[in-house]
Amino acid sequence: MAVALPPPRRVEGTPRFALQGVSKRYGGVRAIRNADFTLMPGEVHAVVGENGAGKSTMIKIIAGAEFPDTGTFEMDGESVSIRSASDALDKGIAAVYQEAQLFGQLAVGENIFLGREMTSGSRIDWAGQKQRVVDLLAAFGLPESFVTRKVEELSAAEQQQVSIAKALSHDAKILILDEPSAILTDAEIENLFTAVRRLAAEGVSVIYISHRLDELFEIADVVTVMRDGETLGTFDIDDLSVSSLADLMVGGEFEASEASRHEPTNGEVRLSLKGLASGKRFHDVSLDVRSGEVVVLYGLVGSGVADIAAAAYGKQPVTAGSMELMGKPYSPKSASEAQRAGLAMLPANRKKEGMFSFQPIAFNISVGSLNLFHKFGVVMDKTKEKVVADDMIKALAIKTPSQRQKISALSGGNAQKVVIARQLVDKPDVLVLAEPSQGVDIGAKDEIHKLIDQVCDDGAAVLVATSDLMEALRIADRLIVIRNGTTFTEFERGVSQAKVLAAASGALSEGDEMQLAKGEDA
Amino acid sequence: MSATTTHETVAPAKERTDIVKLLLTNRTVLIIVLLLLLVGIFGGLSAAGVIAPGYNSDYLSAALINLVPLTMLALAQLLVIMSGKGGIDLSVGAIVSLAGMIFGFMHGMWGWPLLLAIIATVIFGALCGLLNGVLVAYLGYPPLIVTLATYYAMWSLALVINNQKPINTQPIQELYGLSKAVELPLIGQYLPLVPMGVFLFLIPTLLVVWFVVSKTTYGRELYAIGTNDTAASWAGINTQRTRALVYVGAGAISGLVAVVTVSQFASARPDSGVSGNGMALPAITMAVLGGVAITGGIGTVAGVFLAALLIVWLNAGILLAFEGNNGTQLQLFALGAVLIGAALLNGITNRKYSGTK
Amino acid sequence: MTAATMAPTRTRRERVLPPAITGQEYILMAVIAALWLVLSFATPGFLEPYSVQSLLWRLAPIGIMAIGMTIIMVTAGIDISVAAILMVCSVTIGKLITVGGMNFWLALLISILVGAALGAINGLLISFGRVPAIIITFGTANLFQFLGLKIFNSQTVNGLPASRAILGPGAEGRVLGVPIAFILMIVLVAIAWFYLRHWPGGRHFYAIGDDENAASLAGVNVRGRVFMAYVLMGILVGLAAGITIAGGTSTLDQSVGRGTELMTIAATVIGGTSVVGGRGSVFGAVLGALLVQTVATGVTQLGWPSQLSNLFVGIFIIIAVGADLIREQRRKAKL
Amino acid sequence: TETTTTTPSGGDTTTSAEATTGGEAAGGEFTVAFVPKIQGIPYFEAMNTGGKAAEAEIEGLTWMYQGPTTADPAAQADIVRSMIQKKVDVLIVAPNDPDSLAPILQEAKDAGIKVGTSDTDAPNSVREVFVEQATSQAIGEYTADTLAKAMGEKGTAVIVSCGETAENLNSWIKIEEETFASKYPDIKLLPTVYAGEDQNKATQMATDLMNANPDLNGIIGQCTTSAPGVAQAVRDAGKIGQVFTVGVGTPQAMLPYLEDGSSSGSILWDVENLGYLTAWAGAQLFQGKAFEATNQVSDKIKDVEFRDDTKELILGPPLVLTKDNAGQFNY
Ligand SMILES: Nc1ncnc2c1ncn2[C@@H]1O[C@H](COP(=O)(O)OP(=O)(O)OP(=O)(O)O)[C@@H](O)[C@H]1O
Ligand SMILES: Nc1ncnc2c1ncn2[C@@H]1O[C@H](COP(=O)(O)OP(=O)(O)OP(=O)(O)O)[C@@H](O)[C@H]1O
Ligand SMILES: [Mg+2]
Ligand SMILES: [Mg+2]
Repeated sequence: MAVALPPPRRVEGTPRFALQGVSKRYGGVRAIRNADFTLMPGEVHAVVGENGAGKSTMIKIIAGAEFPDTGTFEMDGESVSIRSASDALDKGIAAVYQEAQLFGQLAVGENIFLGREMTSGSRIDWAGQKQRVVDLLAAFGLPESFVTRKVEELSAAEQQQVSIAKALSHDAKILILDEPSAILTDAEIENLFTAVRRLAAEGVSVIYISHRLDELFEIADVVTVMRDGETLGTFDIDDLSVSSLADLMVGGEFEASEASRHEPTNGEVRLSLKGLASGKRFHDVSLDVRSGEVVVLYGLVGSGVADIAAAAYGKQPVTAGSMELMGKPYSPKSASEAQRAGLAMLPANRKKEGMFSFQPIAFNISVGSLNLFHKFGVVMDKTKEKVVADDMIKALAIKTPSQRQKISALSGGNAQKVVIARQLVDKPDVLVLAEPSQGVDIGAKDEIHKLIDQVCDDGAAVLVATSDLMEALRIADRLIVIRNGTTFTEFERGVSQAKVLAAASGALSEGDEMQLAKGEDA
Repeated sequence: MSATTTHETVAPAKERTDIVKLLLTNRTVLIIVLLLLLVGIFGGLSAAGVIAPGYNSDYLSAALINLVPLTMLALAQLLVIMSGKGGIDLSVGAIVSLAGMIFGFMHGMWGWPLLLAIIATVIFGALCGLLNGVLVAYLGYPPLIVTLATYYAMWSLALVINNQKPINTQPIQELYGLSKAVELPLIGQYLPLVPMGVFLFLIPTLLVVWFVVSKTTYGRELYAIGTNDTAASWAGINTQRTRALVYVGAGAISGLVAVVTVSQFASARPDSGVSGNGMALPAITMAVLGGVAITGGIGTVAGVFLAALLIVWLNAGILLAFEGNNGTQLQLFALGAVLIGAALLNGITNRKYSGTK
Repeated sequence: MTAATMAPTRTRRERVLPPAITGQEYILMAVIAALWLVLSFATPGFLEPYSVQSLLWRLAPIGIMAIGMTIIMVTAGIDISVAAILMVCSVTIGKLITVGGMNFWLALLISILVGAALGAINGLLISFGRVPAIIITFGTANLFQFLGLKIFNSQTVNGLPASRAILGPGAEGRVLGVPIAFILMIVLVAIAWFYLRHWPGGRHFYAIGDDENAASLAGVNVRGRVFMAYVLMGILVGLAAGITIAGGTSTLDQSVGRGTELMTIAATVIGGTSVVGGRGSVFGAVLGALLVQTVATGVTQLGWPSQLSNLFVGIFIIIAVGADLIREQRRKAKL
Repeated sequence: TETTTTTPSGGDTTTSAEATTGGEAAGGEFTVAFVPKIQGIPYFEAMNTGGKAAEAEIEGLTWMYQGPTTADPAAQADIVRSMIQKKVDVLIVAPNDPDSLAPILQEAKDAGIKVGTSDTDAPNSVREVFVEQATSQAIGEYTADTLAKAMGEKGTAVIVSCGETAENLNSWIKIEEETFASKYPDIKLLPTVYAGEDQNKATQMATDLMNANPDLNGIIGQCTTSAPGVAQAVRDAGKIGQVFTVGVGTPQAMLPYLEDGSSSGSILWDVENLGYLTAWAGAQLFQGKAFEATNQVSDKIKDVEFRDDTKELILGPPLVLTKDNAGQFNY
């Protein structure tokens, strides 16, 4: 428990924004207790903490999305009260929430200014609005054509960037970003950082929440650490390191398991893709996954990593090429077919494709393989379900009072573990995981990675699709870089971050790639 | 409110006993309480002679005859609404009419043996449901549209099939026996006579639906697609089949209700399921009152059954208590008030206890 | 009229918005055109001026109510109590004219106020009580019906004066042969269409239906908007009641308006409005109403058994909506 | 205008048979309950008025009136059941669905209640009397004849009926069709259409029919909602004098149309008298008095025929409402 705190950061001048003794309770849950938080003009202020530490709640209170039970606000030296989200916007506080707050059926161009449209007379000035939007999107390298696209047709990452563009469009004094990077690729994150630095230079205060501790050292000036709803303190980022920060978060010595302990046992080929293609999404994808090895597909979002994984699970139409599973020809039309053939998959979007929100944990675990819980062919075997659920909760160290708890009441990390558990019930021959640790705190992330190793050691073949480079490097036995929708190059374990990034972002030409890969073998 | 004010809603929440919380937040419990109050008050008033005498066990059990079709169709709605994606079935009443006529032909005109005719009618209802199911689940029509369309279509088919004449041949009229009140075995002599339909149709349907929904793996699939259809298909559930089947089930129940109504009316009427406000809207109302979430994934058989019972006995009481046109008009008022009242109370208290603003 | 309203939105500067006329609306126009063509050959009378005039007149009340239903459904709501509101408004007008000897226009004004009041009750319960619209309006449908029966007081309203000229279907109710009630509907549709497309307030209805929570975070006054939607519905129903009575019905009984809720919802949904909110157009809704009316009229004029008209209404609903579904699925598949 | 009546004395739950006799002991106090098809339409409310008139005049009679808000057999059955529960002495019903009511009337009889029907019969039931406004035969013929006369006995006619399943309407339609076929060969009758209990729909259908059949010159509005409805259509079309309508409509509702000629006549009977007769018949049943072949009911209602074989009590021949006499009725 006893972790030495670095010196608190020193404050000169009037804060842009300060809150004292703020508490918020959801029914029984004490989201934050008596939190203090001081934000100076022009600073990039990171907030870190484990899942459920209270980060989102605190910023939701600042942005007027939630009311605190107690506490006082000060803005530029005067005490203020924030009644609603629009009230906060008027005061110059803009936020990008963790859960994207866009309108799927409306065009991007409309989304960004919704709620404060530019008008000529009382009528919306589409032309003027469109112009502004185009400029904003340009900052993220998003094409003009986006203006007219429906948001629901964009990828999660593209949507995230649109939300950020929306927040930037406010010309706010305070900009709040809750886990903006969770689903962005490093290239996209760079665009984000440039924008953030520019704003900070202009005197805008930025609150930045992230589970990717390493990136904080690039962008943040100071960091506030939260634990169990309390604010531990605010420190200069320079007085900290990734490990000391992690220690503060978990309130103890945190040591990450050094890069995948497990030894690849090159068993028989379980899953193999041969020249696989799916419309415009990806083409000519060929790869083998053997039992006992972890193959990682890494690529920037839009590179089609997730789609390739989905194709193997029958959730993405295959337009060319073929697949083999356990040596047999394999062309699943649906997830259930894939499951019957012995392949299970963790979907990329936890909330949309993974969680049955208001259902118990046990429900969420058994639902993936109900055929295992048959009695007399039709009856649901609830005792077996309970046993399995309890085992999984133990095995995956899921933090919950009981298997009857609703999954919506779990933190993201734990919710993610439950959805993973669902895929393990049936002991699949091949386990496919898309973005396995997205938006999950550092502790949970490490546990999930250990879990992957373990599944692999138990003989399963594991295929991971991720856009998180750190994760890829950490768990891959073989790392396949996807670029422009096709397999670009392959690296063995231990390759350097720089090389992979170069390969993925295209700073690498076809030529060098071969000996690069060789270089790894040597 | 200002950020400095303290929330009342939080602190007391802790002190509240679980019973109070259960009563306020759980629809089924709330309805049980209302039910007890209702019977207590009306029974008392009636015994005391304040209102017309006779709000007694005999009357209440006689009133159960309406409970049979109403509850059965409400259960059909339970299945459909639970399946989510805007699930709703406006066509049940029309299916009752059409299936009733078919039954009239088979049993009343072609002299099919009763059991065979009943089975055939249920199958026919199921087929009507299948039409809805295929259009909704496989072709992706919005349920509201599909069932509205089939409601119109089957309604007019029921009319033309016997050029809008009811079928009331001897065998059909004898069917009234099925709705007669009977004495329960064993304990019967201590209890009032109960309409036979309750045993022949209602209780079996209740048991089957309860079993399917809460005991089978299919029930699990149903809750799954209702809670999150996308996640369900990622979890390897055949969402289309699961969804189509609930409409088939609803159709089958409607087919059975057709038999009930025919026996109750002692004639197969082309408009039996659509006369007045029809049977669909009341059924949906009962389901909703019983706590079925219109967004899918939430609902219990007990809740629906109790809701229907509450309304049937409430109506029966009102008829005794109020003379003339007043009585029948007040039934409307009571239904509306109970529905809104229950929904508001549960809604507010749920928010209060879960703390979300 | 369609050409007039879609013309400006074709231009580049407004490409932010979805096209002015959606696929569903094109399909409906095609289906209706086909029907009219067939009917004009099959029955001599169909294209007779008076035949068309009475068809258009009939369209007015249902079309006007469909405007309100569209807005409500765009916010992911629904109003089952429409029929009951129509009943209350009608009997109000009736009693005011016959018993109170009031002039029709004044009575119409009051009917609109009554409609607004009842709509406000729905709006309050839904937006501030925060109970799903379908539950509330199922409930208020019963309450309003009770209210209506009380006003009827177990009697029919008799001896409504013969001619409510201007809004009626008769000769006095037309300019250049076009029923004024129909023109009124077109004007209202055009206003609503423009407001929903080009005014912030209008777009906010779509935002709410799309994601209520996101809308309030974006600074949209969600409760106020939702409340307004139901009040507006009430107002339009009050107006529609006036038109139906202007139809010259000499008597009103308590069955007045029965079934209107399903009719209005049908028209709206056939018109391409999404049941789950966020998508819909008043223009489509009117086309939906026109389709239903055309089918019903067609069956009678063809001399087919009138009991069959519902069958055809059902079939055409499936056809019209199905065509768009297939189109959508094709589009999604391409993505 | 609600019926306020005192229910039979207090909370005793002895079997109704005793209750009844007990009632008689108490100076012939007795209750006649009438359950109409639907409340709030002038026709049945007028019967209610007649019934209340009888209540005032007939010694010991208490008149009870309660009807469903929609013409729904199930809802009506509930009310009948509640009446049985209230242990009324006489129960008279205008059934929405004769077949469904027969068994319930049996239950009433078993409970010691005297039962009858009025306005619409439940033929194979245990009812002891059917109070009939006029024979279907007479109504059908009157209607057909009146229209034929207006049409000059030639042209094309159509019947706009209401509920597709309404027993009595369908029986009248049958007679009308027969009458046209036999007596008026020059009149072509189009297939009947059904507008439900909805006046606007009747107007629309009549309009469509006129548009589709230019030679159409006669329309029958078969019930109290479609009678004014079809007349309205003729008025709107400005075809008064070319297209003639006849209907079964209540006086006040028809008056404006009779006056401007869009309706050539309305076939009806004195509905208040029908209500009175119903109450009177109830009294007879309770007091166990047999009906004569012709009965003198009151100074307004004389020579009422009773058919012993069918147990039908017939108010008399229908009357044809014209602009001259329709004004005399206040319903
Ligand atoms: N809507 C809610 N209803 C009930 N409890 C809530 C709600 N939102 C948050 N909580 C509680 O408050 C605690 C803090 O939630 P919060 O979202 O602030 O955590 P967080 O730090 O953002 O976690 P994460 O890193 O997973 O986003 C949670 O652990 C949860 O128990
Ligand atoms: N309805 C709820 N009831 C209880 N707790 C909730 C509820 N909604 C959210 N929470 C809590 O809020 C916290 C954060 O949840 P949130 O939805 O903000 O992010 P998350 O996706 O769950 O976590 P992560 O940041 O890892 O993605 C979780 O700890 C969860 O327990
Ligand atoms: Mg958070
Ligand atoms: Mg979170």
